[in-house]
Amino acid sequence: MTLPPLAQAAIAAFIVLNAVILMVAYVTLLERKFAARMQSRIGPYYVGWPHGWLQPIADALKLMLKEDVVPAAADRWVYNLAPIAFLVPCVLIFATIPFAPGLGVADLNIGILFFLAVSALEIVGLFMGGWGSNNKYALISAMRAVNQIISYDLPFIFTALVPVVLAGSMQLSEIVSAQTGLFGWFVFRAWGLGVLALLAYLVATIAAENRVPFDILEAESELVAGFRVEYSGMKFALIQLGEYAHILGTSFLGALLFLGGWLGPGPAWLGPIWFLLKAIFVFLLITWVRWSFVRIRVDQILAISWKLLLPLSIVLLMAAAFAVAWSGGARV
Amino acid sequence: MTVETVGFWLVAAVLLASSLAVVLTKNLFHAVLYLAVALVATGVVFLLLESPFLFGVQLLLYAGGVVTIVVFAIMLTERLVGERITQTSRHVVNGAIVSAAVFVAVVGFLLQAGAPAPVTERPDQLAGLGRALVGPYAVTLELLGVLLVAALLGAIYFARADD
Amino acid sequence: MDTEARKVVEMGWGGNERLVMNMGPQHPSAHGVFRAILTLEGETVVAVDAVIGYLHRCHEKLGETLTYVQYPTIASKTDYVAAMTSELAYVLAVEHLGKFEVPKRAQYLRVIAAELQRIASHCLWLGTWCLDIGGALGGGATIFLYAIREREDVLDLFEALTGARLLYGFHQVGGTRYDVPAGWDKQVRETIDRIERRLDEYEAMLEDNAFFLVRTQGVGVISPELAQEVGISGPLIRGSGIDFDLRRWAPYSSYEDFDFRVPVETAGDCYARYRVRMVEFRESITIVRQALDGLPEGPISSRPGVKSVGQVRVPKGEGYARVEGARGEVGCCIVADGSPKPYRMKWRGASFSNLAILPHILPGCKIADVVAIMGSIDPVFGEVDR
Amino acid sequence: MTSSEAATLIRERFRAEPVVDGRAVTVAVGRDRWQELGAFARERLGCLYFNWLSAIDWKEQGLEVVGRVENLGTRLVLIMRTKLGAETHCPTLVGVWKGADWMERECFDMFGITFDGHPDLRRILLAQDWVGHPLRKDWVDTGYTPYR
Repeated sequence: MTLPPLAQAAIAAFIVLNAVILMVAYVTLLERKFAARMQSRIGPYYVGWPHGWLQPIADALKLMLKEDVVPAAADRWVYNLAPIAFLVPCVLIFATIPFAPGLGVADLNIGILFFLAVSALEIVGLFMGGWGSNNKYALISAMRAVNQIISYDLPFIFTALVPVVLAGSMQLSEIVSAQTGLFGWFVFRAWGLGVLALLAYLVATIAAENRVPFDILEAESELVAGFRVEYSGMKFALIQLGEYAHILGTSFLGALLFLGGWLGPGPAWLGPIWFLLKAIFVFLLITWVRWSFVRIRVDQILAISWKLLLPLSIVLLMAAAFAVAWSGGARV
Repeated sequence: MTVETVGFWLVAAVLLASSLAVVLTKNLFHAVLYLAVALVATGVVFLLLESPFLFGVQLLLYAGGVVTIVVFAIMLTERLVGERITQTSRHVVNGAIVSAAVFVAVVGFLLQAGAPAPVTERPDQLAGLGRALVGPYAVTLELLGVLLVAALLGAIYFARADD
Repeated sequence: MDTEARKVVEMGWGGNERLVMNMGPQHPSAHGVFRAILTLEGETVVAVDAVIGYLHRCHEKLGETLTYVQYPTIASKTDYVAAMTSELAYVLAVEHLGKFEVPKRAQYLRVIAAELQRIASHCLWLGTWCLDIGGALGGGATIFLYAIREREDVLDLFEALTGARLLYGFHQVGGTRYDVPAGWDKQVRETIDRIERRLDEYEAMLEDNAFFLVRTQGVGVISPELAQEVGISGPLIRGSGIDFDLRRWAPYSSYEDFDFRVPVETAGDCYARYRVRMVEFRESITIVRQALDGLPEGPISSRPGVKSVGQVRVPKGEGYARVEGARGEVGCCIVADGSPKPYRMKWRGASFSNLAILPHILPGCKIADVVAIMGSIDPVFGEVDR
Repeated sequence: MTSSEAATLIRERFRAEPVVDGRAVTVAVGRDRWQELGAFARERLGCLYFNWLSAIDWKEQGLEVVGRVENLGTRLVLIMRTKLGAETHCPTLVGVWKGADWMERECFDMFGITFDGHPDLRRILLAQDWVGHPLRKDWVDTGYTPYR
């Protein structure tokens, strides 16, 4: 019996959604363990034997039991909807990611465009939270968010387009299949352009996700917790979930665009595992940066974007286009 | 009635409601949020019309970009402390007349055009679009780009500090 | 509208495009309970009103109601991060007034305690300052945890020496209360050797980090003129190019016996203050080594067995004693009238004067710089509010 | 400049008798010459460093304001004193040293001395609505006092 396509997509979406949420929970544990190693401590240890395996579940339970505080002067509708408006795009980006050939919700022919477009929507939820809280810290944070998103969306898009140009397709599965062969990953190709593009992609990713050193939105030493300062309980959990889902999503995209996705030695069923490992590698790179750098100032962030990253990413994109054109469509 | 039809009417209802809310709500910030909903709904209409590329562009440029910039403008101009600027819809009658005229024109156009030909086979629209943009419409595209850059420069000129 | 906010409006700071933002009293980077009312124009601070006093316990009044024997243990509660030095200031003032002798061994022990305290205090400063500029959920936390590890080691030493980890009651009029326990000097040497090695790591981690440099260099510049006028002291004034260190300037407790360097930086920014403190770490370590090497034998107090609260009396007069604490000049002025209690006691808290620089250097900074500058000043609010 | 030279200069200018103790010079002037002494200390004696300022309540004899300034180059310390007598007003030194700002506010807070000309004389350590000045000798603490 074959189900109608809509039902199939719905089932796939259900599975992916739950897998993503579970993965996000355990990615937080991974990050905490990793950070603990960097800081010569052991990290979460006591909840769940061995090594605190139940910590994320305990965190989630705790957050659900917390009191849900709504500030008296808050713009109630906006305030309450903001976590959802923030979470939905962050989870939706997984819709186009294929985890193996044919294994995914929807392998759109505009896959990467969909990803970029949907992740750009995240900002709406963010400034809904910043505005709706009626809190000055949150408001300043939302202003910074708008600043930062305007500055970093363009470099993010341009660097993500480099593999598109090299592969000649916006479909994510096509991009992966263009990376087959020994040293076929885009990070090794196009005479070093790939490495540069990956680095630029990582920087833009960190900025677009508001992670240290670009986490001026959260900036807890200045703005306490930024746009989420008034959120508590489950709403806070939703925002955290969205944030980590976004990070995980961009890690998957990075692995897909530059590191060959599910390509790797071994039989085909190992593909998703390879993919997961690569995504976690990208994630750990971002985490490594997070726990070693100090935060930089808002004007310095804007300067990095407009004076360095944006020109660099445009040049990279142009160079990739010229390389493809020069070789007359052959593999670069 | 197919799923697509139901979806269309649903989206259409959301689109209409949010568009009305944009002009009718008093709170300027809420108006922007409704605008975001309307723009996303428009994107979904494109998706229902089987043009995912336009959907993506709609989301990226309008919902992601334009709304962001509008919010930015509000945050910069509105008083951050004290009372908020409220939206005043003063010319309701004039607006109604204009929108009625536009409605009549659009309906007339649609009635004249007749039913579209059923889509039988879907070529790769993306490649076609790309070729069109760098082929026959290359000059138009470039001119548009120049226009936008000029607009940007103008905006910077007007927005610069007075010193 | 409370008084401060009203003042902001009256002074015309609350214009249309300006935002008045409260930083504190409960704020992650307030280092205690400190409230800065910032008037912002976008991200830039245009005016600041510092509100202090949340931790005020009227130590000067306490000093008048407690006897010379009782007060030293309370004195440590002014600067609770560097309790050894604030105790020392009070005790020195009483000894100066009463012309009490202090045995050489006690003087050396005081130096060892003060310098270890400086190391511990600077460890806390380094950690919290990096938290401020780096974020509790970022690279700052990494340095913080490293620095706290070192501070804990030093506190272990104090625990072995006095039995307490934060407020010691180590000094008393005429000497020290405790002698070193057996094997303590070996433990001290091991600890300071370890800290000296790790300082290199921290310097490598911070000074090779471009983000750290852009956040600290050229930020919060204090000119030498302003530094003197406001009366800041300690690492702050040395970061502004003025060679003012009381251990050299007016040696007390046998500091003239030791060979050490007073670091001076001329830039006057956060980075200069950071460099001064990093060098001070090392200088403190060398002083502790010298003092341990030359620790004389003998009694630890000229007035052993002082127990009764009224047993110390000083003649009528005025005495001022000043020590170089971890944050600068900790001074204690005592006016005595011949009774077992001071007639008037004045604390010159280093942090109070240091914090007074804030309104002069904050305008024109970004919000993010405010926390970097605050952290580089290293105020302890127990000492600001007293 | 040594302390004896400074003492000579002060003696010539203010007709007051300074007390010299090592590097420290103590001089008492009248309230009306307080600002003049400050400006003199800064300009002539080079005492750029403002250390602290406080007051003492001498009960019947009234309040006395004490300030300590230093010349970091020559290591000269000048302790300036002025008796206010029955008054609680004193000219401000903020125009001479910026550091006097907070110190005088604290002094106002604790002793109720009004520093005339101070730009922003508010309470600093105590709450704005606090009644009384705790370091005055006539201030009575009405609550539990732990030590007698």
